[in-house]
Amino acid sequence: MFANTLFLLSAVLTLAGAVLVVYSQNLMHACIYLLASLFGVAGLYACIGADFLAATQLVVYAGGVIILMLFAIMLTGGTGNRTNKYGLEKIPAMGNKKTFMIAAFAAIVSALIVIKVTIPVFQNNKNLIVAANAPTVERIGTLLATDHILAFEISSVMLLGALIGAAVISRPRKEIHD
Amino acid sequence: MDYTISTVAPIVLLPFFAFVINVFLAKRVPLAAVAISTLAIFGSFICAFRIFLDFQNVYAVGYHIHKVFTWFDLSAGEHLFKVNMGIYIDNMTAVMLLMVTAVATLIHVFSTWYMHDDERFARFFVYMSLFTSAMLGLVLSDNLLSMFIFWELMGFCSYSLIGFYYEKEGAGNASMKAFMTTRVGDVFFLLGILICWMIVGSTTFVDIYAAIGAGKFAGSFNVFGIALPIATVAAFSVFMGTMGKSAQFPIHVWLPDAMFGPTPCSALIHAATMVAAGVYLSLRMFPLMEAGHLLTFIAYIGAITAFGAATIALIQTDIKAVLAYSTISQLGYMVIGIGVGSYNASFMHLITHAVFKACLFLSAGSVIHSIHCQEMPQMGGLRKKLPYTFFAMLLCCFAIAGVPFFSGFVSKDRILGDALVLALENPSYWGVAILGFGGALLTAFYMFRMLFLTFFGEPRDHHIYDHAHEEHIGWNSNVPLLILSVFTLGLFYSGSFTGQGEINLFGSKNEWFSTLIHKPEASHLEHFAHYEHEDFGATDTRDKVELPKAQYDENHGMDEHHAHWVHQIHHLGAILSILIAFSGIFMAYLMYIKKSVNPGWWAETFAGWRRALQNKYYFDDLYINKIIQKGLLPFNDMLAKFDSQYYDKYVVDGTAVLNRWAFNVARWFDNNIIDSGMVDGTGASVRAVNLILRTIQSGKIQLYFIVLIVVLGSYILTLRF
Amino acid sequence: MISLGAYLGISFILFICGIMVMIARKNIIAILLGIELILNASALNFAAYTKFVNGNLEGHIMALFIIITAAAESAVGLGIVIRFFQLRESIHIDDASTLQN
Amino acid sequence: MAGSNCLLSLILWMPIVGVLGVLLMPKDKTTWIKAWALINTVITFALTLVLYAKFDQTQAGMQNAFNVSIPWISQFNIFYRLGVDGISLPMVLLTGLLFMLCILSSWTQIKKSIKAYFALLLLLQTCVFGVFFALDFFLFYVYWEVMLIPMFFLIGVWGGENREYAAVKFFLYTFFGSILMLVGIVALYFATNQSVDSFNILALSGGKFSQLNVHMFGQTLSFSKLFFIFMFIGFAIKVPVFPFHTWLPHAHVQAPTAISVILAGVLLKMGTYGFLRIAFPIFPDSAKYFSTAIAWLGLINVIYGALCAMAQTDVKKLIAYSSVSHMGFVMLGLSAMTVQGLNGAVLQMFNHGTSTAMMFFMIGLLYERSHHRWIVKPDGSRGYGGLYTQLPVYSIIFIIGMFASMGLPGMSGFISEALIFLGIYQKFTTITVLALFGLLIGAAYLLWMFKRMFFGDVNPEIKGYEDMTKLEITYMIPLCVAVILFGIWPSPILNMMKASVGQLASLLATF
Repeated sequence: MFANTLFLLSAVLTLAGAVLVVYSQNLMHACIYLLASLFGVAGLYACIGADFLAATQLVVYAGGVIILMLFAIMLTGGTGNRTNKYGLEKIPAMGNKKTFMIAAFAAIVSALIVIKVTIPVFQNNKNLIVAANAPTVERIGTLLATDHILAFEISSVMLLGALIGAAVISRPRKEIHD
Repeated sequence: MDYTISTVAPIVLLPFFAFVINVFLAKRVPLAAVAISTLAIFGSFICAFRIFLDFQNVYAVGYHIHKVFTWFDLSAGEHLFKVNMGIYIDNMTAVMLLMVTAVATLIHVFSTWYMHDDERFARFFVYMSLFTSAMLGLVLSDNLLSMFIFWELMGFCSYSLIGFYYEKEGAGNASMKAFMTTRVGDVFFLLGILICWMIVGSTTFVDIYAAIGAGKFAGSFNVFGIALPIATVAAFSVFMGTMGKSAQFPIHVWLPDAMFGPTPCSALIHAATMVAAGVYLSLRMFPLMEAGHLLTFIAYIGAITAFGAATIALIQTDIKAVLAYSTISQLGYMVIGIGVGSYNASFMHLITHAVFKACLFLSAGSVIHSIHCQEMPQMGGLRKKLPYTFFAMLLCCFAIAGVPFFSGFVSKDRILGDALVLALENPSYWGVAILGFGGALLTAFYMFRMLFLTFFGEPRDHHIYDHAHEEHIGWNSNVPLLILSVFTLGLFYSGSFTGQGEINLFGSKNEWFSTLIHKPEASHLEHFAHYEHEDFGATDTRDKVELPKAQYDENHGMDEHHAHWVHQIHHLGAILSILIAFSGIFMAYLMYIKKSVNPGWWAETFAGWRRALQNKYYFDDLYINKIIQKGLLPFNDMLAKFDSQYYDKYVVDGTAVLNRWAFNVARWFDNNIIDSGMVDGTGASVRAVNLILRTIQSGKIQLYFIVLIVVLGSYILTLRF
Repeated sequence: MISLGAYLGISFILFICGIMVMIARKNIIAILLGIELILNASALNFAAYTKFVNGNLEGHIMALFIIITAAAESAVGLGIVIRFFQLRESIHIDDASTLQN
Repeated sequence: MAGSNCLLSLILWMPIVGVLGVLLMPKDKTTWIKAWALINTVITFALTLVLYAKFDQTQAGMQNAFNVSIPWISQFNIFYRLGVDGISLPMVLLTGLLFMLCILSSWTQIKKSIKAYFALLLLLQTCVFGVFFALDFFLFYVYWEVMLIPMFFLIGVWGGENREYAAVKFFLYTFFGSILMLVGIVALYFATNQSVDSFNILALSGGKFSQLNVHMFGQTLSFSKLFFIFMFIGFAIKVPVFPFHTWLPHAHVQAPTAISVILAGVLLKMGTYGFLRIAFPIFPDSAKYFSTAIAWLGLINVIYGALCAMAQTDVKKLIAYSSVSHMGFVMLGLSAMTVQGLNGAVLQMFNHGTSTAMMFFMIGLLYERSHHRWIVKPDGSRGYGGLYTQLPVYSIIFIIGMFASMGLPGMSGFISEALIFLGIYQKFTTITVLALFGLLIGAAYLLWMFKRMFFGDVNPEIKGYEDMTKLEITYMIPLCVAVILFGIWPSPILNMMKASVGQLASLLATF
């Protein structure tokens, strides 16, 4: 009962958020809807006993990525629609009818792909095993430190690289401003 | 007396025929229409009074008269399905009929004075007749379906009467709000009816009681894969009907706005009868509420309503608004009564409240009519100008505040006493008891605040005061008020003055109310199973058995020891109520007569809360601005836009466009490929490939992505797993 | 109610929404939002397969790496966006169609 | 009874006599034409009342006293078969009544090519009667198709500003459905080995095709399911059921008042009548199989139609969407397949016919005065406002129609809706709970519309509107009486249909 309710709420949150990200015409709102959707995904993780994942999802996405996004939006001039000195739109429109038509086409094609790929999953797994819920943190820790140590290290190096890279790239350089 | 078509049906049919006749008469002969309406309701009163005497003098508790006739019959072949209508009269019905007809008669009489300047004088009576017939039909109903029919008819009358002054912009909003808000409850009520109909096979109370006794309501109910116990769902659905009609939190928002209607209709519909119909329904379905284990919920809804509405009433300046919120609050007490199992007292409060609230509204109407103003800060000192109105209102304020010897004390105190008893037995009810007593304090305060502001002190607006008409005694202006105000004495409802058995004037035998009305205990429900349908016709086919007349049971069916304890607690509660009532009155006195306590100080100290009160706890804002304006309407616009501009335009008309493309392609094929394509195909193809490749290498990342998807898609889609 | 089908369905819709956002928007930041949706969809799939198909925790690990990658991607991506904005005063995706300056 | 045998043919061909009469009259004698058409429809309505009087209410199924069966194209076993039972009789009465009232309402509203208009209207009446009487599948199809022609011209010539588009859309949409139905007819013809009864609707019914398979595209499909879907789409377009509803707002908004009334009052019912007469009895097993899907579609109709109606600012479009919503209730009742549900559905067909006809008439009257239909004009100002003060009689009749349409207890809509809910509740609890909210939204959009149009101070634009004339009141009274009378006392209609509906329910219950 509780799990069902949680699942329903999270699913609705996720889907509504995702759909609103598509629907919203305001970048700032889209970002907030994305946050809602990510919260929903965390809830969905929680429903299937992925406690560590849920926590990570919340911390990394809600605490990190979305904040970053919001900063980026604000640093690039908020959501106002103005023209820059080249006569280009500073903050371009969030797509129009034409782009949405194209997007719908692409979405249909990719939907077909996903459906095609997913159908065997259902055909081959008629009676699925449902693993019991158990705390995962310890086991994930063990796995990360043993089996997946290489990937773990590489990802840490990658994060470091990303950190430095981001800082270097976005560093303001005066000489460009003419 | 015999219960046949000719003796019972006139109660409903007299006002109904008055309505039908007046629809045609109202325009042409307004005065005749008014007379017909008023006489019709008086006729109903006579019939109802006969039934009441019969029940009061002859029958036992638990005796009921139930007669049915076929409304329509769908039986065909082996399918049997029949819908019956009928009348169900027991003690509660008899009392209720008497109250409704009596109050309605007095209000009709008063309206002949109050409305006679109005250009739609007769039309008002058309609606009033329809309303009273619907209300009486509801009271006489033997089943939930006909109850629902009359219930909605009353909703319609209420809609029309709130929108009576339809030129005003607010009237339209208020009437629509009232109809829609109660409709929310009604939808649930209809669901409850459907559940009962499915489980019981009919909707008559008798069959439902029997089914509850036989335990047919066990089992569960699946919606969206969630299993809910069926009795709880049914009870909750029916109770939602009560919440809508009786303006319980959180769908109480319509009642204050309903005051847009003329004052006599506010008195009849939005104070005395229609709003009480919700409570009446819950009392009728009490066994279901009990079977659904919903009583705690009900008690808390009632307590929140009683207290919350009382707090809002504290700062209202419009005299009708104060009365409106006090109505919500008092209805909350009745609902508390249901929730704490205080069946008898809850029903008694319904009756006493109907009397004193009708009187209060009529008095307010009298004030408004004489000074043409509703704002209390502009009144003051009217005591000298309107002595009779003042007297009536004073008695009513005593009654509603719960001063001993008045009816409000008798009934409300029993409810609160029972709440206290229950709280001592079951700690989860403490909230109910505390909110109930708190609400009582506030009630005493705001009612006397209203009284003092209106009638005492110096006139604050001399222009209004000087133009006020002097009041003279008149059969249709203030005699109805005085009659009603006499019946605010507790003595008419209980042989003792206080309802506690402390001071017995006529001996305990005269506790007619407690004797007549008994809670339908679960163990008694079985006897409804051995019941046969009697035809409602020209003759009475009942077995004329003489049942022993009901006797007053001092212990209310409890054992000696427990009853003693309960009595003790009741005494405690009574003392507490009296203290609370007097302290509320005293506080009002200090603030508004003696002026030794400055109300402004309180307003400033609790400024935040005051703002919340002024906005009625933001419910209107939430429902109208947030949910409807921001949620529902944009959603509808989106759907409509989807329907006409996307679905219709692209999908449906798109097929036509496809068709056009198809023949364009065919024509193109014919012209270009067959005609000229074959000739200079080579050069053109090279140019075409060139063009395509150049377009693809545009540097636009989204295009790359689409190409990626398409290629990947065509690859994967051709794979066979 | 909590079933593999439900999870795959949700992740499917998330994915499609992501694709829609990625292609329909002309705003680079919005496109990044779409990418986040797609990454979440795949991570959700991994977690769901862990629960409903084999039960070992490889899926969780994979989802974890996806989250890490997403974080890194958004950091670098947004850095580029801000830089691009400084250069061109625009974050229109079609303004980024030349690879020279 | 010798006379009874030709009664159905008499009713059926009476309007054709009217058409011939209209065609013979000179073009400029408009009053003669109108009077002739009126007399004709009055006689037709009187004949339907005779039919009602002679109808045996206890007999289930087709009434032998009225049956007609004459060979028409004997090479293909096509007969001229007519019959009437409890399901078609209410529709026949409704048709007779509404066409009579429509002639009255067109009396002053139609200004151009009066002769052609009345001829087409009477031709339409014959086709509608034909659909309700026909017992031969081919005959049914012929009437069903021929009906499109007068309808196309009536919308396309006498309609509003965007009439050609609406007419073409209506025509093509319905035609698409008819073609699917034709495929079904041909399939049935071959499935019965081209025997004598291959077009006899009565002989086909009873679930004879439940075991049959059909091979298509290398797959083996159930004959019954495949062709049920074909028939379903054919009829669903007419109802209209959700994905096929978009012709309706256009057609209703563009059509002249009388045609909107006919369209909403009678033509929509032909779709649901098709389910009751053809799709359900011939393929009861598939009907049962798809009942959940039908119920969900009905629910979508109810909610979606109501929500769309709420967003409309054109009052005629609002009522058009409300028809979508109300026909959703009929679909819900059909999907229940219980006695209560089916009775409720047929009753709702009748009641919706009266109440929605009333609404369209009233809006037509308003349009005659104001020449626009905006509740809120496109520039944001209000289109009406304060009509209650300006037009008191009009307002009262409008209120009656509105509350009947809303399903206020005591009005006709309530009983049918309650029966439908009772029927559907036994089968689909969740759908019932959701559909109940359709009632809520239904009240909301109507009251909101009413509030914006009728309450408040008088809009200066509406000053000078005249209240209803005697003629207008005259033709609204029968409908007022019908919605109130059948709300209080539904037995006349229910007694007519209950035997036949009970028979259908029993048939469906065996699968």
